[in-house]
Amino acid sequence: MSDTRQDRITNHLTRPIIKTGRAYYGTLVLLVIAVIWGLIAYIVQLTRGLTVTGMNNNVAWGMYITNFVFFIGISHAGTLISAILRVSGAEWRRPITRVAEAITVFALVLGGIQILLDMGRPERALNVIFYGRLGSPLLWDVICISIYLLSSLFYLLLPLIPDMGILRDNPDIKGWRKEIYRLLSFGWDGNPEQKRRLEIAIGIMAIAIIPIAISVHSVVSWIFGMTIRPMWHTTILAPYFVVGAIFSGIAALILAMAIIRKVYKLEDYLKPIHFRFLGVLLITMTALWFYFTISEYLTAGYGGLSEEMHVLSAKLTGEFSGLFWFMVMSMTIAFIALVFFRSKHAIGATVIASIFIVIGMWIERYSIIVPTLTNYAVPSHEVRIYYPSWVEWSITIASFCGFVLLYFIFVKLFPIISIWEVEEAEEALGEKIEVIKDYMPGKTSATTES
Amino acid sequence: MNAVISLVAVVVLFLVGLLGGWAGILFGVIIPYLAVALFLGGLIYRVISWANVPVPFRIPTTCGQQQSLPWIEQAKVDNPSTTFGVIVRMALEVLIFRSLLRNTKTVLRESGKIAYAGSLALWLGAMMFHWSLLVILLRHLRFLTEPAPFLITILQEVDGFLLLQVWMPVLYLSSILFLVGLAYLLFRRLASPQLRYISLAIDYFPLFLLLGIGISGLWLRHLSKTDVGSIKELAVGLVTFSPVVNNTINSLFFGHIFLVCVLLAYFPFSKLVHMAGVFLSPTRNMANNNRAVRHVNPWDYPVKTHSYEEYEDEWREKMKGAGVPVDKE
Amino acid sequence: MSKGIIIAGLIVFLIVATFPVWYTSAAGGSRPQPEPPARDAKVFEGKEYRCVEDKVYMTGNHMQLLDNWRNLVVREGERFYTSEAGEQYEMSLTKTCLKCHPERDRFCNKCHDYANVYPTCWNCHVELNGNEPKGN
Amino acid sequence: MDESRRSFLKGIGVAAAAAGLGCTFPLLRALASSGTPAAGVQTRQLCMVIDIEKCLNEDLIKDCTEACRIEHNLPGGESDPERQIRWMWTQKFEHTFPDQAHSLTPKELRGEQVPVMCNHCTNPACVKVCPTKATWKRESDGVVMMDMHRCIGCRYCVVGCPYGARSFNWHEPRPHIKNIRPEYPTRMRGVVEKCTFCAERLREGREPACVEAANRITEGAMTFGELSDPNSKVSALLKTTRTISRQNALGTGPNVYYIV
Repeated sequence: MSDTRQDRITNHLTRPIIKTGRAYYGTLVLLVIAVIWGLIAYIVQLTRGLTVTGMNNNVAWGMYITNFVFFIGISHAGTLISAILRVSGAEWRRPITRVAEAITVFALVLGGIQILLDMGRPERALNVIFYGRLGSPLLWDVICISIYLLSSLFYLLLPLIPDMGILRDNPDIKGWRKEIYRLLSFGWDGNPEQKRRLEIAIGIMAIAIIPIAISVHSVVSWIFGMTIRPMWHTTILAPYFVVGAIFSGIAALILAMAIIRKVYKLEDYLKPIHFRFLGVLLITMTALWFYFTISEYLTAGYGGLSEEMHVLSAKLTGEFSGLFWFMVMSMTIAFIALVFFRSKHAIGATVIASIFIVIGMWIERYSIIVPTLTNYAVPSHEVRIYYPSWVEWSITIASFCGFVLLYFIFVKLFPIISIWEVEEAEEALGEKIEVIKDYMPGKTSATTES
Repeated sequence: MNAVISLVAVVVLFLVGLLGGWAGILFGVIIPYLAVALFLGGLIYRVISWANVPVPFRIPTTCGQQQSLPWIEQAKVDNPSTTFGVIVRMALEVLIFRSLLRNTKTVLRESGKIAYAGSLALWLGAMMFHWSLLVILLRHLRFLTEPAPFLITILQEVDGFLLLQVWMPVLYLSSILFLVGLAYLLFRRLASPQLRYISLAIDYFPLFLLLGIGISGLWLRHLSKTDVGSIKELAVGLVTFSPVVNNTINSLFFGHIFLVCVLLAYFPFSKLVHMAGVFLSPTRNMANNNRAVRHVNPWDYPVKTHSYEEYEDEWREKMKGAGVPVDKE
Repeated sequence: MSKGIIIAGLIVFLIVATFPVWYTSAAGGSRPQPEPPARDAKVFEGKEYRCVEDKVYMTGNHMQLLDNWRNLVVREGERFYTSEAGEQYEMSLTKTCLKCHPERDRFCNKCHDYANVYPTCWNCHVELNGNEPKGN
Repeated sequence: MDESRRSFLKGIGVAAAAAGLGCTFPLLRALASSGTPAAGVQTRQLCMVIDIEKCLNEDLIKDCTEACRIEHNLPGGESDPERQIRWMWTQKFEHTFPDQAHSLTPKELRGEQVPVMCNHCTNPACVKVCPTKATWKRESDGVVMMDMHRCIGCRYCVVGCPYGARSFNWHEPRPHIKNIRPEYPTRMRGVVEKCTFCAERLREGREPACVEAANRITEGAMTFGELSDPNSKVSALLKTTRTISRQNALGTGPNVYYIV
């Protein structure tokens, strides 16, 4: 491995951190404006109460909870995918793990905020800790999401350490940034002992994070599943949510990768093959999603419990049919794009599919939450459809902009593609070849015998 | 041992303060006035005595590149050459304790290598303690002012907002941060053998004193409550020089206030005076403009000089006679 | 640093440090006295005239007492409070406390305003003679 | 992966599994104990029996709901019916008892307004889900209570209750109350509220306001008493008459019964 190659990679990947273009500031200003607008909307909500939303005593949860479920879903992009790829030793993961892990942390932050936004008396939030009822699924969420946030933050920071060392030693970086890098590099000098420990730590985290991530989305689904509401109270809900989460997570990851690749001209790192591989994963998840959806709706529809039929018919033919079929159509388009166009236009097809999937999954969350609430188990009055108010729209848009904003700041401070992991790829390649040789007939080595 | 001495000293002082329940005038009026007088007088005395110390040289021993040729980038904050730069550097030091951010921990690795790792703990503890102390001081203005300024009320509400309805009356976030910060600063001294070795009783004393003040204050607010109206009457009386001591105030209050008085009186004569000292720290309050501006050493005595001009004036004729070229004819 | 700046700094410090002195002297507020309770209140018929607990205790601890009452009444379903003196009172802000102190402006707020505390009791609880949704 | 690391990871796995299992037990216990009283323990349970036929009277219904409204300072005049604060309200028979109504439901019941309120369930769905114990089943009398001081306004109980018995204060309620009765507090914006069987009256040994108002017009329209007491009026009534309750199949164990 030559130093020049290493230097080239380092230079390439640290360039976005060192050089800041005008477009960056322009976008930053736009995002900040959107977030401030959302804050204003929230202040309106704080001073006038949740009356400024479109919710009512029937549809007591609306857009905020939809966003919550959606963001928590997106969060699975990261950590879970990068952890699975790490554990399974998929070499092609190297340039995409950081992109994914950052999504996780920021999506979780925004997801958690959604719950606070939804509360009638947010200043009492700590009551959940001081007087918590362990039997409430909401408390399971508080616990699981906190653990997930902490561990995914840790999982993001661990592989950052060597990169922080690289940036710390970069002569072009000065001032407060250098101090951040110095602090976050934790005295990294790249000696073998440090490397060994880091590998162990990352290995443990990668394994630990998988059950944590799955528990998180199961618990999110159980907020709904544990109630005795039609179409919520089903055993399929937890796996359905987990599948949906990984599904939307991969789509979000593909979108983030495509944007970063374009903006920072990292075509040499995020190659079509990465999109193609993620596309395969996405096809699997689309198929799974269809399977779960059909299973869920067929069971409910065939059984024909009158309460469930209320909700089901509202979705299939009634007041929510537009949304529902738009969702189905989005997923179908995504599936077609992935299956038929992925091999020729890897990036184009996966990106288009991802756009449809992200939108479709947001609608899916919405059409799980709202129709069940709209169609009472015991309808006591005329059905009224919930429409989000301008405050909810503003806060929602601001939340998405806030997510992008956090990501934006992250990209400016930290290398979005793990420098050391990419640099290490060639060394790893040698090991891989040895391992593959072991599979082959006619050769026995010490490792296979032991 | 040093820690125990300080702890005992603070406990004794607190017990002395409890006597205020019986001698309200002494502990509620006379001692507070004396303490404030000592605090203000002592601080002024210290600052003026520092101001009288001559500064022989500008001290450029700071990090970062000093101002030099135009194509060499100057570290404008670390090594400022203008007053504005000095103000920025000083503000960062006073407000966010920038130099503590440079705190590093030296670790001897198993491999025999020495590594320097950043250590944020001291900075965090110090920030927590100092900032919450400021908030707590400002919050206490509600006792010292009548009517309390609007901003103090807002501060008080915001401080309580995050932990609202946790306790009755509302627990303030700053109270908790204050005690946690202090506890860390104390723990730090006790936990590390090196730090314990260099810590004297006077290092522990202020920590215990502040902890005592914090705990007695929290106790007074939440557990053993007293008539707040009477306390405010006393406080307002003190600042308007017409003090009234009500007998409805309990002893714990006097314990609290006596420790505060001790702190105030002790302040100018201890390491705590860094509050004023930080502004006079020569490596922080001077611009490094040695190359641009002449700095006259105040210790310089008038040296008797004899310039070439004078020399020539004196010897011109003789020089001309000898054929030596001269500047002026 | 030049002496001029140091002197100026000291003066600024002195002005800030003595803020309570000049501010309070200028504003000049004095301690308001809460109005004594109404003596004809029915709760005390046949009993010696006094509050649930003694005055010194109440000035310091009324918020704790009310909080306990609230918990006992709402959460435990209890109704009566036995005071230190052994007398029984109904645990109710409206039915017990407000009988003697009917208006918050004449009683509660006197001290609360002075001590600069603004509890949220009146957001929900109502004074006996009015339903003015005022602040505090 | 070397051997020591592998065994280390294995150890971690075993420990995590053990910790997970260990956590499950208290969780399950908390779950199981959240609603149902332990077997063999006779807890007090108040209940109400409503005679639907006697309640088919507009004046009676109006008096009942008005009594409740005045008693508890409920805000009125809300233009949006879905945002009204309701402790007691009426709804059509076939909506109230969807499992009882059919296409030939007698004319005198079809479309008629039946008074409904919180069922003070034996196994309340709202109590299970509340994250702060702001709503709980009071052991002393089985009333499902609300603590407005503790409610964080997450509305999980609103979503969890299958009877629609819970209302959220979307806006400041005070301006919408005509005459505030000072004996009872109003609520703060952002909290959930519902019928408490008039807990404040029960404390004084009085019957709920709606029962009092209903019986003033038709004696026996509503009967209130102790279900757990075999000698109470309600026990006698439940033993001798045919009664139904709302959505019994949901397993919530509603304690408001209706004589058809």
